[in-house]
Amino acid sequence: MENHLFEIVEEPIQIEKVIAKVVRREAGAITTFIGTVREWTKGRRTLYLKYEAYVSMAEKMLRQVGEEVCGKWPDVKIAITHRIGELQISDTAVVVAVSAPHRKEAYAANEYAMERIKQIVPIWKKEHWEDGEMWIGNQSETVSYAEGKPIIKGDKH
Amino acid sequence: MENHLFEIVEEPIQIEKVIAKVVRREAGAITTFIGTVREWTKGRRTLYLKYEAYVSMAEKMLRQVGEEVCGKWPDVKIAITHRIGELQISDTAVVVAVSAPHRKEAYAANEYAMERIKQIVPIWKKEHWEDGEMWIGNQSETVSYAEGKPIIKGDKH
Amino acid sequence: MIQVLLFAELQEKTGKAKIKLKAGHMTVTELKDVLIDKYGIKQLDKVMVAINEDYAEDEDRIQPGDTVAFLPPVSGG
Amino acid sequence: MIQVLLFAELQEKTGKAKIKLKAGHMTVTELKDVLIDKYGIKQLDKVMVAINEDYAEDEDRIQPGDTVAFLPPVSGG
Repeated sequence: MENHLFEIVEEPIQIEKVIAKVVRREAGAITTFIGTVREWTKGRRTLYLKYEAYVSMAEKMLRQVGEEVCGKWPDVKIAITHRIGELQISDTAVVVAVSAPHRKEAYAANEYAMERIKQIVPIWKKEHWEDGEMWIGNQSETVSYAEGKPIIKGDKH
Repeated sequence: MENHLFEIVEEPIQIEKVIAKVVRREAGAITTFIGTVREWTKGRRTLYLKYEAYVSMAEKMLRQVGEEVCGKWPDVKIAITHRIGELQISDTAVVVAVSAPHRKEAYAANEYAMERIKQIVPIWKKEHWEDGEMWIGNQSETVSYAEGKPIIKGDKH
Repeated sequence: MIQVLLFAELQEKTGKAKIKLKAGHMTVTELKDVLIDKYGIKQLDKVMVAINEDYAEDEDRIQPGDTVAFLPPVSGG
Repeated sequence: MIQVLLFAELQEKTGKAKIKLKAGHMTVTELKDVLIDKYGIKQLDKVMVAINEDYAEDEDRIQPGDTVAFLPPVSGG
Protein backbone atom coordinates (compact mmCIF):
# COMPACT_ATOMS: atom_id res chain seq x y z
CA MET A 1 0.00 0.00 0.00
CA GLU A 2 1.48 3.34 -1.01
CA ASN A 3 2.45 5.42 1.94
CA HIS A 4 1.28 8.79 0.66
CA LEU A 5 -2.29 7.50 0.50
CA PHE A 6 -2.56 8.23 4.24
CA GLU A 7 -1.51 11.67 5.35
CA ILE A 8 -1.72 14.13 8.21
CA VAL A 9 -1.24 17.67 6.84
CA GLU A 10 -1.23 21.20 8.21
CA GLU A 11 -2.22 23.05 5.06
CA PRO A 12 -5.72 23.12 3.50
CA ILE A 13 -6.74 19.82 1.89
CA GLN A 14 -7.25 19.85 -1.84
CA ILE A 15 -10.14 17.46 -2.33
CA GLU A 16 -9.44 16.83 -6.02
CA LYS A 17 -5.92 15.67 -5.19
CA VAL A 18 -7.16 13.11 -2.69
CA ILE A 19 -9.70 11.86 -5.23
CA ALA A 20 -7.00 11.66 -7.91
CA LYS A 21 -5.10 9.15 -5.77
CA VAL A 22 -7.85 6.56 -6.11
CA VAL A 23 -8.95 7.06 -9.74
CA ARG A 24 -8.42 3.81 -11.68
CA ARG A 25 -9.52 2.49 -15.06
CA GLU A 26 -11.19 -0.47 -13.35
CA ALA A 27 -13.22 1.74 -11.01
CA GLY A 28 -16.71 2.90 -11.87
CA ALA A 29 -17.51 4.42 -8.51
CA ILE A 30 -15.71 6.84 -6.24
CA THR A 31 -17.14 7.97 -2.92
CA THR A 32 -15.69 10.75 -0.87
CA PHE A 33 -16.39 11.83 2.66
CA ILE A 34 -15.50 15.40 3.51
CA GLY A 35 -15.60 16.30 7.17
CA THR A 36 -16.08 20.04 7.62
CA VAL A 37 -16.11 22.29 10.66
CA ARG A 38 -19.72 22.73 11.76
CA GLU A 39 -20.78 26.01 13.35
CA TRP A 40 -23.46 24.72 15.71
CA THR A 41 -23.27 21.64 17.92
CA LYS A 42 -26.03 21.02 20.44
CA GLY A 43 -27.00 24.68 20.52
CA ARG A 44 -23.46 25.87 21.07
CA ARG A 45 -21.72 28.04 18.50
CA THR A 46 -18.21 27.07 17.48
CA LEU A 47 -15.91 29.94 16.50
CA TYR A 48 -13.04 27.75 15.30
CA LEU A 49 -11.40 24.40 16.05
CA LYS A 50 -7.93 23.21 16.77
CA TYR A 51 -6.87 19.72 15.79
CA GLU A 52 -3.80 18.12 17.30
CA ALA A 53 -2.35 14.72 16.41
CA TYR A 54 0.27 12.21 17.44
CA VAL A 55 1.33 12.52 13.82
CA SER A 56 3.50 9.46 13.28
CA MET A 57 1.06 7.15 15.04
CA ALA A 58 -1.93 8.80 13.38
CA GLU A 59 -0.50 8.10 9.93
CA LYS A 60 0.22 4.54 11.00
CA MET A 61 -3.37 4.13 12.22
CA LEU A 62 -4.72 5.63 8.98
CA ARG A 63 -2.71 2.97 7.14
CA GLN A 64 -4.24 0.35 9.43
CA VAL A 65 -7.71 1.63 8.57
CA GLY A 66 -6.73 1.30 4.91
CA GLU A 67 -5.55 -2.26 5.43
CA GLU A 68 -8.75 -3.20 7.23
CA VAL A 69 -10.78 -1.72 4.38
CA CYS A 70 -8.81 -3.60 1.72
CA GLY A 71 -9.17 -6.78 3.79
CA LYS A 72 -12.95 -6.45 3.82
CA TRP A 73 -13.34 -5.08 0.27
CA PRO A 74 -10.38 -6.34 -1.79
CA ASP A 75 -11.40 -4.42 -4.92
CA VAL A 76 -11.29 -0.96 -3.40
CA LYS A 77 -8.56 1.63 -3.26
CA ILE A 78 -8.63 4.17 -0.45
CA ALA A 79 -6.85 7.42 0.41
CA ILE A 80 -7.27 9.46 3.59
CA THR A 81 -5.97 12.93 4.42
CA HIS A 82 -6.60 14.56 7.79
CA ARG A 83 -5.70 18.16 8.49
CA ILE A 84 -4.49 19.46 11.86
CA GLY A 85 -3.97 22.94 13.27
CA GLU A 86 -6.50 25.75 13.47
CA LEU A 87 -9.59 25.38 11.25
CA GLN A 88 -12.39 27.82 10.58
CA ILE A 89 -16.09 27.09 10.02
CA SER A 90 -16.63 25.05 6.83
CA ASP A 91 -12.92 24.23 6.50
CA THR A 92 -12.22 20.64 5.53
CA ALA A 93 -10.78 18.56 8.36
CA VAL A 94 -10.73 15.15 6.69
CA VAL A 95 -11.20 13.63 3.25
CA VAL A 96 -11.73 9.91 2.69
CA ALA A 97 -11.78 8.83 -0.97
CA VAL A 98 -12.64 5.29 -2.03
CA SER A 99 -12.77 3.87 -5.53
CA ALA A 100 -14.37 0.55 -6.42
CA PRO A 101 -15.70 -1.23 -9.48
CA HIS A 102 -19.26 -0.81 -8.19
CA ARG A 103 -20.97 1.71 -5.96
CA LYS A 104 -22.21 -0.46 -3.07
CA GLU A 105 -18.72 -1.30 -1.88
CA ALA A 106 -17.55 2.27 -2.45
CA TYR A 107 -20.20 3.55 -0.02
CA ALA A 108 -19.74 0.76 2.52
CA ALA A 109 -15.94 0.96 2.58
CA ASN A 110 -16.01 4.73 2.97
CA GLU A 111 -18.44 4.63 5.87
CA TYR A 112 -16.45 1.88 7.59
CA ALA A 113 -13.24 3.90 7.23
CA MET A 114 -14.85 6.93 8.89
CA GLU A 115 -16.08 4.81 11.80
CA ARG A 116 -12.61 3.47 12.35
CA ILE A 117 -10.92 6.86 12.02
CA LYS A 118 -13.10 8.11 14.84
CA GLN A 119 -12.17 5.10 16.96
CA ILE A 120 -8.45 4.54 16.58
CA VAL A 121 -6.62 7.49 15.01
CA PRO A 122 -4.90 9.64 17.66
CA ILE A 123 -6.22 13.06 16.66
CA TRP A 124 -7.87 15.46 19.08
CA LYS A 125 -10.22 18.33 18.50
CA LYS A 126 -10.47 21.39 20.71
CA GLU A 127 -13.59 23.44 20.19
CA HIS A 128 -13.43 27.15 20.78
CA TRP A 129 -16.79 28.70 21.60
CA GLU A 130 -17.85 32.24 22.40
CA ASP A 131 -17.91 31.32 26.10
CA GLY A 132 -15.08 28.86 26.45
CA GLU A 133 -13.13 26.01 24.95
CA MET A 134 -12.88 22.28 25.44
CA TRP A 135 -11.03 19.22 24.22
CA ILE A 136 -13.70 17.01 22.73
CA GLY A 137 -13.77 13.33 23.53
CA ASN A 138 -14.16 12.53 27.18
CA GLN A 139 -17.28 14.57 27.74
CA SER A 140 -19.39 12.17 25.68
CA GLU A 141 -19.53 14.76 22.94
CA THR A 142 -18.46 12.09 20.51
CA VAL A 143 -20.48 8.95 20.18
CA SER A 144 -17.50 6.63 19.86
CA TYR A 145 -16.12 7.36 23.27
CA ALA A 146 -19.42 7.28 25.09
CA GLU A 147 -19.12 3.53 24.72
CA GLY A 148 -15.78 3.42 26.47
CA LYS A 149 -12.41 2.65 25.04
CA PRO A 150 -12.00 2.46 21.29
CA ILE A 151 -12.14 -0.93 19.67
CA ILE A 152 -8.57 -1.28 18.53
CA LYS A 153 -8.72 -4.46 16.57
CA GLY A 154 -10.58 -4.25 13.27
CA ASP A 155 -13.88 -5.97 12.84
CA LYS A 156 -12.67 -9.10 11.07
CA HIS A 157 -15.91 -10.77 10.02
CA MET B 1 -35.18 24.19 -4.07
CA GLU B 2 -32.71 25.99 -6.29
CA ASN B 3 -32.90 24.90 -9.87
CA HIS B 4 -29.20 24.87 -10.66
CA LEU B 5 -28.64 22.20 -8.03
CA PHE B 6 -29.75 19.63 -10.60
CA GLU B 7 -28.08 19.79 -13.98
CA ILE B 8 -27.46 17.86 -17.16
CA VAL B 9 -24.28 19.14 -18.81
CA GLU B 10 -22.21 18.34 -21.88
CA GLU B 11 -18.85 19.60 -20.68
CA PRO B 12 -16.60 17.87 -18.10
CA ILE B 13 -17.96 18.06 -14.55
CA GLN B 14 -15.91 20.03 -12.06
CA ILE B 15 -16.32 18.07 -8.86
CA GLU B 16 -15.32 20.96 -6.57
CA LYS B 17 -18.06 23.12 -8.03
CA VAL B 18 -20.74 20.54 -7.30
CA ILE B 19 -19.43 20.17 -3.77
CA ALA B 20 -19.40 23.95 -3.33
CA LYS B 21 -23.16 24.03 -3.95
CA VAL B 22 -23.86 22.07 -0.76
CA VAL B 23 -21.27 23.53 1.64
CA ARG B 24 -23.07 25.12 4.60
CA ARG B 25 -22.03 26.40 8.01
CA GLU B 26 -24.43 23.98 9.68
CA ALA B 27 -23.00 20.96 7.83
CA GLY B 28 -20.25 18.84 9.31
CA ALA B 29 -20.36 16.10 6.70
CA ILE B 30 -20.34 16.09 2.92
CA THR B 31 -20.48 12.89 0.90
CA THR B 32 -19.93 12.76 -2.82
CA PHE B 33 -20.50 9.99 -5.29
CA ILE B 34 -18.53 10.21 -8.49
CA GLY B 35 -19.56 7.82 -11.23
CA THR B 36 -16.70 7.21 -13.65
CA VAL B 37 -16.43 5.29 -16.90
CA ARG B 38 -15.11 1.82 -16.10
CA GLU B 39 -12.91 0.05 -18.63
CA TRP B 40 -13.95 -3.55 -17.94
CA THR B 41 -17.48 -4.84 -17.41
CA LYS B 42 -18.04 -8.57 -17.21
CA GLY B 43 -14.85 -9.32 -19.11
CA ARG B 44 -15.66 -6.90 -21.91
CA ARG B 45 -13.46 -3.90 -22.58
CA THR B 46 -15.17 -0.55 -23.04
CA LEU B 47 -13.43 1.90 -25.38
CA TYR B 48 -15.74 4.82 -24.67
CA LEU B 49 -19.35 5.57 -23.75
CA LYS B 50 -22.04 7.77 -25.11
CA TYR B 51 -24.71 9.15 -22.80
CA GLU B 52 -27.94 10.55 -24.17
CA ALA B 53 -30.73 12.19 -22.17
CA TYR B 54 -34.24 13.52 -22.46
CA VAL B 55 -32.68 16.64 -21.00
CA SER B 56 -35.68 18.62 -19.77
CA MET B 57 -37.31 15.57 -18.18
CA ALA B 58 -33.99 14.33 -16.80
CA GLU B 59 -33.44 17.61 -14.95
CA LYS B 60 -37.01 17.43 -13.69
CA MET B 61 -36.45 13.88 -12.42
CA LEU B 62 -33.16 14.91 -10.77
CA ARG B 63 -35.15 17.58 -8.95
CA GLN B 64 -37.64 14.91 -7.93
CA VAL B 65 -34.82 12.79 -6.55
CA GLY B 66 -33.70 15.86 -4.61
CA GLU B 67 -37.19 16.38 -3.22
CA GLU B 68 -37.48 12.76 -2.17
CA VAL B 69 -34.11 13.01 -0.41
CA CYS B 70 -35.10 16.19 1.44
CA GLY B 71 -38.39 14.55 2.39
CA LYS B 72 -36.60 11.62 3.97
CA TRP B 73 -33.66 13.58 5.43
CA PRO B 74 -34.87 17.15 6.06
CA ASP B 75 -31.45 18.40 7.21
CA VAL B 76 -29.56 17.57 4.04
CA LYS B 77 -28.76 19.65 0.99
CA ILE B 78 -28.11 17.84 -2.28
CA ALA B 79 -26.76 18.72 -5.72
CA ILE B 80 -26.55 16.41 -8.73
CA THR B 81 -24.82 16.95 -12.07
CA HIS B 82 -24.93 14.35 -14.84
CA ARG B 83 -22.86 14.65 -17.98
CA ILE B 84 -23.99 13.48 -21.41
CA GLY B 85 -22.20 13.04 -24.74
CA GLU B 86 -19.07 11.01 -25.42
CA LEU B 87 -17.03 10.01 -22.36
CA GLN B 88 -13.65 8.31 -22.15
CA ILE B 89 -12.40 5.79 -19.57
CA SER B 90 -12.22 7.38 -16.07
CA ASP B 91 -14.22 10.43 -17.16
CA THR B 92 -16.82 11.53 -14.63
CA ALA B 93 -20.39 10.82 -15.69
CA VAL B 94 -22.23 11.87 -12.56
CA VAL B 95 -21.55 13.66 -9.29
CA VAL B 96 -23.92 13.54 -6.32
CA ALA B 97 -22.97 15.82 -3.42
CA VAL B 98 -24.84 15.76 -0.11
CA SER B 99 -24.19 17.86 2.97
CA ALA B 100 -25.66 17.14 6.37
CA PRO B 101 -25.01 18.02 10.01
CA HIS B 102 -23.82 14.44 10.67
CA ARG B 103 -22.27 11.75 8.56
CA LYS B 104 -24.82 8.93 8.80
CA GLU B 105 -27.47 10.83 6.92
CA ALA B 106 -24.93 12.18 4.43
CA TYR B 107 -24.02 8.61 3.43
CA ALA B 108 -27.59 7.31 3.44
CA ALA B 109 -29.03 10.21 1.45
CA ASN B 110 -26.28 9.98 -1.14
CA GLU B 111 -26.75 6.25 -1.67
CA TYR B 112 -30.52 6.65 -1.91
CA ALA B 113 -30.13 9.40 -4.52
CA MET B 114 -27.93 7.16 -6.69
CA GLU B 115 -30.46 4.32 -6.50
CA ARG B 116 -33.21 6.64 -7.65
CA ILE B 117 -31.12 8.21 -10.42
CA LYS B 118 -30.63 4.74 -11.86
CA GLN B 119 -34.35 4.08 -11.67
CA ILE B 120 -36.14 7.18 -12.87
CA VAL B 121 -33.87 9.65 -14.67
CA PRO B 122 -34.20 9.35 -18.47
CA ILE B 123 -30.54 9.01 -19.42
CA TRP B 124 -29.16 6.25 -21.60
CA LYS B 125 -25.69 4.83 -21.95
CA LYS B 126 -24.32 3.29 -25.12
CA GLU B 127 -21.20 1.23 -24.60
CA HIS B 128 -18.68 1.04 -27.40
CA TRP B 129 -16.50 -2.05 -27.25
CA GLU B 130 -13.72 -3.31 -29.49
CA ASP B 131 -16.19 -5.71 -31.10
CA GLY B 132 -19.43 -3.79 -31.12
CA GLU B 133 -21.70 -1.37 -29.34
CA MET B 134 -24.93 -1.56 -27.37
CA TRP B 135 -27.46 0.60 -25.59
CA ILE B 136 -27.35 -0.57 -22.00
CA GLY B 137 -30.54 -1.17 -20.10
CA ASN B 138 -32.81 -3.77 -21.64
CA GLN B 139 -30.24 -6.53 -21.78
CA SER B 140 -30.29 -6.89 -17.99
CA GLU B 141 -26.91 -5.24 -17.87
CA THR B 142 -28.25 -2.92 -15.22
CA VAL B 143 -29.74 -4.31 -12.07
CA SER B 144 -32.57 -1.84 -11.86
CA TYR B 145 -34.19 -2.90 -15.06
CA ALA B 146 -33.72 -6.60 -14.57
CA GLU B 147 -36.57 -6.28 -12.11
CA GLY B 148 -38.89 -4.75 -14.67
CA LYS B 149 -40.16 -1.25 -14.89
CA PRO B 150 -38.62 1.41 -12.71
CA ILE B 151 -40.38 2.25 -9.49
CA ILE B 152 -41.59 5.73 -10.29
CA LYS B 153 -43.03 6.76 -6.97
CA GLY B 154 -40.50 7.43 -4.25
CA ASP B 155 -40.23 5.11 -1.33
CA LYS B 156 -42.30 7.04 1.18
CA HIS B 157 -41.68 5.19 4.44
CA MET C 1 -51.47 16.94 -33.05
CA ILE C 2 -49.39 14.78 -30.74
CA GLN C 3 -45.62 15.09 -30.54
CA VAL C 4 -43.81 11.78 -30.06
CA LEU C 5 -40.20 11.63 -28.79
CA LEU C 6 -37.97 8.58 -29.24
CA PHE C 7 -34.67 7.97 -27.48
CA ALA C 8 -31.65 5.68 -27.52
CA GLU C 9 -32.24 2.49 -29.49
CA LEU C 10 -35.80 3.47 -30.41
CA GLN C 11 -34.38 6.53 -32.08
CA GLU C 12 -31.74 4.50 -33.89
CA LYS C 13 -34.21 1.80 -35.02
CA THR C 14 -36.65 4.32 -36.50
CA GLY C 15 -34.13 6.92 -37.57
CA LYS C 16 -36.38 9.48 -35.88
CA ALA C 17 -36.05 11.51 -32.71
CA LYS C 18 -39.39 13.27 -33.12
CA ILE C 19 -42.65 12.31 -34.83
CA LYS C 20 -45.66 14.57 -35.25
CA LEU C 21 -48.91 12.64 -35.38
CA LYS C 22 -52.29 13.98 -36.37
CA ALA C 23 -54.42 12.39 -33.71
CA GLY C 24 -57.16 13.14 -31.25
CA HIS C 25 -57.66 11.72 -27.78
CA MET C 26 -56.30 8.24 -27.26
CA THR C 27 -54.72 6.05 -24.61
CA VAL C 28 -51.03 5.29 -24.37
CA THR C 29 -51.76 1.74 -25.53
CA GLU C 30 -53.58 3.01 -28.59
CA LEU C 31 -50.68 5.29 -29.48
CA LYS C 32 -48.24 2.41 -29.05
CA ASP C 33 -50.31 0.30 -31.45
CA VAL C 34 -50.28 3.07 -34.06
CA LEU C 35 -46.50 3.42 -33.83
CA ILE C 36 -45.79 -0.32 -33.78
CA ASP C 37 -47.90 -0.63 -36.90
CA LYS C 38 -46.21 2.25 -38.68
CA TYR C 39 -42.56 1.74 -37.65
CA GLY C 40 -42.38 -1.91 -36.66
CA ILE C 41 -40.81 -1.09 -33.29
CA LYS C 42 -42.17 -3.93 -31.19
CA GLN C 43 -40.05 -2.81 -28.20
CA LEU C 44 -42.59 -0.03 -27.58
CA ASP C 45 -44.62 -2.63 -25.75
CA LYS C 46 -42.07 -2.87 -23.00
CA VAL C 47 -40.76 0.66 -22.61
CA MET C 48 -41.78 3.38 -20.21
CA VAL C 49 -43.86 6.31 -21.38
CA ALA C 50 -43.92 9.92 -20.26
CA ILE C 51 -46.66 12.39 -21.10
CA ASN C 52 -45.41 15.97 -20.87
CA GLU C 53 -42.40 14.78 -18.85
CA ASP C 54 -44.40 12.79 -16.31
CA TYR C 55 -44.23 9.00 -16.28
CA ALA C 56 -47.53 7.53 -17.48
CA GLU C 57 -49.28 4.17 -17.59
CA ASP C 58 -50.75 2.29 -20.57
CA GLU C 59 -54.29 3.32 -19.73
CA ASP C 60 -53.53 7.04 -19.33
CA ARG C 61 -55.15 9.34 -21.89
CA ILE C 62 -53.28 11.52 -24.34
CA GLN C 63 -54.68 14.89 -25.43
CA PRO C 64 -53.91 16.77 -28.61
CA GLY C 65 -50.97 19.05 -27.89
CA ASP C 66 -49.31 16.54 -25.58
CA THR C 67 -45.70 15.45 -25.91
CA VAL C 68 -45.36 11.71 -25.46
CA ALA C 69 -41.89 10.27 -24.91
CA PHE C 70 -40.98 6.60 -25.19
CA LEU C 71 -38.19 5.81 -22.78
CA PRO C 72 -36.15 2.61 -23.07
CA PRO C 73 -34.81 1.24 -19.79
CA VAL C 74 -32.69 4.01 -18.35
CA SER C 75 -29.00 3.49 -17.68
CA GLY C 76 -27.68 6.75 -16.29
CA GLY C 77 -25.54 7.16 -13.24
CA MET D 1 15.09 5.76 30.06
CA ILE D 2 11.43 5.84 28.99
CA GLN D 3 10.03 8.62 26.86
CA VAL D 4 6.49 9.64 27.76
CA LEU D 5 4.28 11.63 25.35
CA LEU D 6 1.23 13.57 26.47
CA PHE D 7 -1.45 14.97 24.19
CA ALA D 8 -4.43 17.31 24.20
CA GLU D 9 -5.73 18.04 27.70
CA LEU D 10 -3.06 15.90 29.35
CA GLN D 11 -0.48 18.12 27.74
CA GLU D 12 -2.28 21.27 28.83
CA LYS D 13 -2.79 20.06 32.41
CA THR D 14 0.86 19.16 32.91
CA GLY D 15 2.33 21.83 30.69
CA LYS D 16 4.46 19.06 29.15
CA ALA D 17 4.36 17.32 25.79
CA LYS D 18 7.29 15.04 26.54
CA ILE D 19 8.72 13.60 29.76
CA LYS D 20 11.92 11.58 30.05
CA LEU D 21 11.84 9.12 32.92
CA LYS D 22 14.74 7.17 34.30
CA ALA D 23 13.13 3.82 34.75
CA GLY D 24 13.63 0.13 34.15
CA HIS D 25 11.06 -2.46 33.17
CA MET D 26 7.55 -1.80 34.39
CA THR D 27 3.95 -2.31 33.42
CA VAL D 28 1.71 0.37 31.96
CA THR D 29 -0.19 0.48 35.25
CA GLU D 30 3.02 1.03 37.19
CA LEU D 31 4.01 3.88 34.86
CA LYS D 32 0.58 5.43 35.24
CA ASP D 33 0.95 5.35 39.04
CA VAL D 34 4.33 7.07 38.83
CA LEU D 35 2.94 9.85 36.63
CA ILE D 36 -0.27 10.31 38.63
CA ASP D 37 1.86 10.65 41.73
CA LYS D 38 4.22 13.12 40.16
CA TYR D 39 1.85 15.28 38.10
CA GLY D 40 -1.52 14.73 39.71
CA ILE D 41 -3.16 13.83 36.42
CA LYS D 42 -5.79 11.40 37.61
CA GLN D 43 -7.23 11.13 34.07
CA LEU D 44 -4.33 8.83 33.16
CA ASP D 45 -6.39 6.06 34.67
CA LYS D 46 -8.95 6.26 31.92
CA VAL D 47 -6.95 7.08 28.81
CA MET D 48 -5.56 4.80 26.13
CA VAL D 49 -1.88 4.02 26.01
CA ALA D 50 0.39 3.30 23.07
CA ILE D 51 3.84 1.75 23.38
CA ASN D 52 5.99 2.61 20.35
CA GLU D 53 2.86 3.64 18.41
CA ASP D 54 0.92 0.45 19.13
CA TYR D 55 -2.09 0.49 21.41
CA ALA D 56 -1.30 -1.30 24.67
CA GLU D 57 -3.12 -2.63 27.73
CA ASP D 58 -2.55 -1.88 31.41
CA GLU D 59 -0.70 -5.14 31.98
CA ASP D 60 1.68 -4.75 29.02
CA ARG D 61 5.35 -4.35 29.89
CA ILE D 62 7.45 -1.30 29.07
CA GLN D 63 11.17 -1.63 28.29
CA PRO D 64 13.84 1.02 28.67
CA GLY D 65 14.03 2.89 25.35
CA ASP D 66 10.29 2.64 24.71
CA THR D 67 8.11 5.61 23.85
CA VAL D 68 4.87 5.52 25.79
CA ALA D 69 2.06 7.81 24.67
CA PHE D 70 -1.02 8.65 26.73
CA LEU D 71 -3.93 9.25 24.43
CA PRO D 72 -7.09 10.96 25.63
CA PRO D 73 -10.29 9.87 23.87
CA VAL D 74 -9.71 10.64 20.20
CA SER D 75 -11.96 13.05 18.35
CA GLY D 76 -10.66 13.24 14.80
CA GLY D 77 -12.73 12.97 11.65
